[in-house]
Amino acid sequence: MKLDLKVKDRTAALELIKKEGNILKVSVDGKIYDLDMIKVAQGIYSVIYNGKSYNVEMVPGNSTKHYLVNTFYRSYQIEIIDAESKYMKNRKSGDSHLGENSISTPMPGKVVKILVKPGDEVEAGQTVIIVSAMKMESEFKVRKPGKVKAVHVKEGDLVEGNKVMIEIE
Amino acid sequence: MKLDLKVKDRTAALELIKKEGNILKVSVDGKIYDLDMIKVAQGIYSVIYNGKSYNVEMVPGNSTKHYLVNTFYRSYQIEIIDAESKYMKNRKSGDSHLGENSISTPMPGKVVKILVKPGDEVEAGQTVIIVSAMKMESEFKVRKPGKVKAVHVKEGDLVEGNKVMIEIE
Amino acid sequence: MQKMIKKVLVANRGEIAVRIMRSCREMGIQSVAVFSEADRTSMHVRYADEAYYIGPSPSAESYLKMDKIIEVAKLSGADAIHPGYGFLSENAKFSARCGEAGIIFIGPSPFAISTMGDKITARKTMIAAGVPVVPGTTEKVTSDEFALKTIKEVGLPVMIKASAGGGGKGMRLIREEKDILPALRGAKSEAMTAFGDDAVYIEKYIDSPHHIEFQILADKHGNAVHLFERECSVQRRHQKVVEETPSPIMTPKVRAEMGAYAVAAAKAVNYDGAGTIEFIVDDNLNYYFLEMNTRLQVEHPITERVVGVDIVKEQINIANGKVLSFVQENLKQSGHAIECRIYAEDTDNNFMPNPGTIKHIQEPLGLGVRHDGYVYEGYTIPIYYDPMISKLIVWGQTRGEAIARMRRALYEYKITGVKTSIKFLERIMESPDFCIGNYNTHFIENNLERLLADSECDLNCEDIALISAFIEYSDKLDKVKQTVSMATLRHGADWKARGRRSGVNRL
Amino acid sequence: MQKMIKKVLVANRGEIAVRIMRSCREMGIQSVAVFSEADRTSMHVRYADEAYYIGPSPSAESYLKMDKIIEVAKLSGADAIHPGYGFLSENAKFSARCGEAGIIFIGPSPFAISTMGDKITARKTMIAAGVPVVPGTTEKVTSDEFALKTIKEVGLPVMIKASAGGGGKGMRLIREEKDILPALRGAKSEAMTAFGDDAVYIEKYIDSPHHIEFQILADKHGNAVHLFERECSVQRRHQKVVEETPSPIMTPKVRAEMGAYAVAAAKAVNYDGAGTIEFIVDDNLNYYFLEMNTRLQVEHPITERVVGVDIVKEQINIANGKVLSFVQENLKQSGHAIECRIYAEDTDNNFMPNPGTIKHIQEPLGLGVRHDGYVYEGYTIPIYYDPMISKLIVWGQTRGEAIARMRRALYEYKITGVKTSIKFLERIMESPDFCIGNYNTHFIENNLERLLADSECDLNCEDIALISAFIEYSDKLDKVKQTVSMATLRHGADWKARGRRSGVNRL
Repeated sequence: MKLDLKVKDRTAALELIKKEGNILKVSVDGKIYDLDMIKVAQGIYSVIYNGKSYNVEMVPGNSTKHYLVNTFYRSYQIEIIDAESKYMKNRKSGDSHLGENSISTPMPGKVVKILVKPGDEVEAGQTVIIVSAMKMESEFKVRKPGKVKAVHVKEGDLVEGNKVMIEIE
Repeated sequence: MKLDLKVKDRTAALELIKKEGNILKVSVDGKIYDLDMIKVAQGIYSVIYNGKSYNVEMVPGNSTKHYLVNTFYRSYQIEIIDAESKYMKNRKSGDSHLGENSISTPMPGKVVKILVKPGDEVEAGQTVIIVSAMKMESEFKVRKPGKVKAVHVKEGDLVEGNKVMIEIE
Repeated sequence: MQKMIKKVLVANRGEIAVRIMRSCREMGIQSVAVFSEADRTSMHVRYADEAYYIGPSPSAESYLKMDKIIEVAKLSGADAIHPGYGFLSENAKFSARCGEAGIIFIGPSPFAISTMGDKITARKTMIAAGVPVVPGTTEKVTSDEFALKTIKEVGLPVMIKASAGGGGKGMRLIREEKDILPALRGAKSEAMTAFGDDAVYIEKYIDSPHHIEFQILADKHGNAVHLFERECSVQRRHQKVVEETPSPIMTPKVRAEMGAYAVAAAKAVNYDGAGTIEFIVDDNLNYYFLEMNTRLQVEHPITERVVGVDIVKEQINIANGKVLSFVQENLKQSGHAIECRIYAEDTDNNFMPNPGTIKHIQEPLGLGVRHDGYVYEGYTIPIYYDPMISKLIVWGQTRGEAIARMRRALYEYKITGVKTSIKFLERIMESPDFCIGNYNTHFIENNLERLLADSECDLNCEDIALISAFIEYSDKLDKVKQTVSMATLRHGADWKARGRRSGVNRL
Repeated sequence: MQKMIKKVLVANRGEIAVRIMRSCREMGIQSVAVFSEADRTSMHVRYADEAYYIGPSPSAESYLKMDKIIEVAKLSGADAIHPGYGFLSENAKFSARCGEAGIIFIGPSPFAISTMGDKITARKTMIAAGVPVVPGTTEKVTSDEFALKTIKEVGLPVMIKASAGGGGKGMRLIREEKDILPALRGAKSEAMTAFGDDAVYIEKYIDSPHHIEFQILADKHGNAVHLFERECSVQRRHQKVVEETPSPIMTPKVRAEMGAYAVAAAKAVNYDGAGTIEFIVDDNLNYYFLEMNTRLQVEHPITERVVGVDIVKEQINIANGKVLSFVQENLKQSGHAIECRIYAEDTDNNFMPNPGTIKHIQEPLGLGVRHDGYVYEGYTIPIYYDPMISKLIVWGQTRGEAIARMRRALYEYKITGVKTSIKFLERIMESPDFCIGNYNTHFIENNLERLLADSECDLNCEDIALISAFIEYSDKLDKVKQTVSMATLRHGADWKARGRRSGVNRL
């Protein structure tokens, strides 16, 4: 088993060399790890490496290939890179700029006010939508100047986390 | 949906009359219950009946038709009686006497000593096997006089819970 | 003699509802929960002896509906209502409505609530009682001339505040003379919009203050005591994050003085029940009455731990008309307690609330740790209410031991499924300013960079995270492949069977 | 000056290993876990900074392997070993072996362990120190004549006990003269079999005694204090089930006397570290030294709560050569604490151990509750070790409040997957004898019927249980049917596709 995994700007090549029960030999970018690794509960691993005991929690991300991985001290956003995702990446790279300037909500909430409509020219720092969650209203601002391409929500809507609400090109 | 359920010596006829989301109307032996019932986690229900709040925990039993059900104050062994189980019951009723006098372990453990062999005559109260678990040795005794039909374990075996170890006829 | 309370309706939700029901249970009192649409699966509903639906999710349509709540109290036969904190807890009208309905309101009289609720009236009452208040006006500002004159007397900088205020609305800080009149007009118009009342007053602005509050208990027979102070200066946007008692800056002399003023403040409004007198304190331990919270506070558990009193039980005893079972001389502070509030929030993303479903939770346990929460595995935190998940309270013989224990408890506390403030709190517990006890309300903003920094971890950490994701994903793939190959197998068998069958058919 | 301990190997498992590591973490000390085959997933392995495999599941091949444990201590660079309770904790040879290997044994000297471990030697030492012991011999019984003569002096009933004894082995109660010689012979032969030593001695039998023990702490500089008593009379088969402090039968005068004797007992063996002096006490508060446990006790948390001292931290400080930071006059009992031991056992089936997999756990939280456990959802309790799951410790201002709080905590504590003693403990907390504090070591057998009785619940309870099972089963059936019908659907589509394809093929 061989796979590339991405964490921050690093793409690491992982290979499972041996597995006997919970005793594993894995190579990470050529460095060999001999580990005792066991799943103790759904999404929770106990790992012993060189005598050190690590608890690792894994939360599935937006797709089956994304994980949020917590070790005791840090959290990592990890993505599995396989042939399919490489293909998708190449296809997408053209419009990544658009994605960056679009407005999506990091948490579920309720749309309180929408301040723009498709076709509007917007400036960097301009507030385009206000979303409320948990007694707090958050103003979402545009990062770079652009033009509103589409508004996918309306006032009063309940929105889930990580949804694109307003597309800006 | 209609089913018979058995708890202790009682066999109750249950019927689901209506279900809208978590609001249910159920008849139990003709008595109508209007309930607000919701599964809050795997095997855990919150039930509101006549304003009273109940927490019910459900643990699957040895078969898909057996449940151990805990309310706050009591535990119930409940069995679903459908056509199949009725058939099995009828078939089995002939040898229920044998089942009663056989020796099974209520918990996982390790067989320390077996004191009988197939063909031995045993008296009521006679110890036939010793099993150890968690620093404690338990002696298993015969309830009624009989003859050892089969011994399914050997000394040193690890046994699971609820396994018949020695059959006595 | 008054009939004793036998059943309490808790007009609240989440952790505080559960915490109140715990004390009820220990007293042999039945508890009644009320819940909104979003809260059917909340722990308070599961914990209560009885539970009733009161309306849609927004609190204005459920937890703030006085009629509905009083109706449920009558229906369920509750003799008393405990409002918790927030929602209807400081609503004089609700206190009065309960009384009219013959239901005991576990809290102070409408008079005490409304006197303390209006800031100008509260200031006047405190001055009359001899309690030091922040220098400024005791009248509402009626004209520009009055404002200019007062500010000249008090000296810049000053704050203009709404009398009906709260939550930072209708509030303006003035540092320069030229800003006085625009700020005054801005504050008044904001106060009118927010509270329907444009009354504002002027207070001297205390820079870098400490927030120190005193817990008081008063019975219906004129007895009142204080349960010492709580230091609440670790705040973010006027929201307390960490509290501790004793305050690291307090001296026995100032404590005794402030405590006596706190009791005097309570007596000045014939207070009964539990309440909190908030002071602002400068670096030279000059202290000024700020406001009174006429309810149970979020941070009451640290006082419970250090003084050894169950404040909710005392509230119920007082509501039952009992005489306080202790006098001031019986009360002592023993050891040190700290509370951390755990929020569902994304500390790296401007502390945005982060509601969601709890996938896994491991709660800290053991010596000196108290945990007051309400979430459980599989529970979805709703978007309608406060993002607080739980309160972690630790005790130690010394402040140093309490900090070490809090670090240990935060280290043990694991929640997946929502982002939380746990790591941010760990960094507060490690920051030198907090550890030496030298901090004021600017602590978080002064230390923000340090508090948001990533924790250190060696390269192995990252590699082990990668390996874990790799193995988790590979195992999942293996399972999928097995399923697929089994399906193919069956498919193959199927195909043959059909082949045979179609062969048969063709015959 | 001695180098301070920086890394501790905990030569134990389960809750006590985790509890010790918690204090290490608060002190900034690294912890090293050791584990047997059955314990790879145990919380102590996950909690530790480091973890090492030491052998197969039976403790004789892992947790009792001195060589292996000392080897791991050296390998990992641990400066000290904490033995917990049980396993190697009262093994003089292990204490000596650690010393020889240059590793600090967190516990007393080999001399103190062996002196207190041999009952006849301990009795002699205590008599020499002026501590009251149960009337009887201080020599081993060498002849029938000596036995008869001694029993005549002491008076029937008496107990014959093995000097090397423990766990009820080599022990005989004699009520009538005719039983003396057979009992003597039986005890000696059993002692020889169990301990390889047939030395036995004779003690007066105290009927219906109370078990009361004193916690002591002694440093390496000759300072020793006691941390007051624990009442441990709620026992089943010589196994403690519930402990509390203060003892409901204690008086200040007797407490002071017994405490002084406990300190004298520790000093008589130059004791250092934490230890417990067990006394048996009759209804008239006559007390007799029974034995000393030269280790941390299971029930130490109730003392920690009422006295406010972290006993594990004190053990480490003492091992570090520090002087005790308090004297007797600094120590006070504040409030009341109770501990319940939660076992995985089937109380309705002769208390048979009930290991298994934890399906769901809801731990009791809130004011005054401490919970020391080690299991988690998905964890399988192994069959090789003690069936204790956790210890629930509560504190209250008064004994009454502590009992009410324990009832509340037990009510909240839910575990599914294994049978537990939780309901049995609830009934202990409700029994009149316990509530008034009038009980001795016969409490459980005297109250067994009441303690095993079913709790009351109205008919609705049973019907709601039935409805829940009905709905759970129906939903499961529905899901199966859906899957089946979807499979059929897909099957149908498949069939058409294949039909078309085969048609193409035929062209």
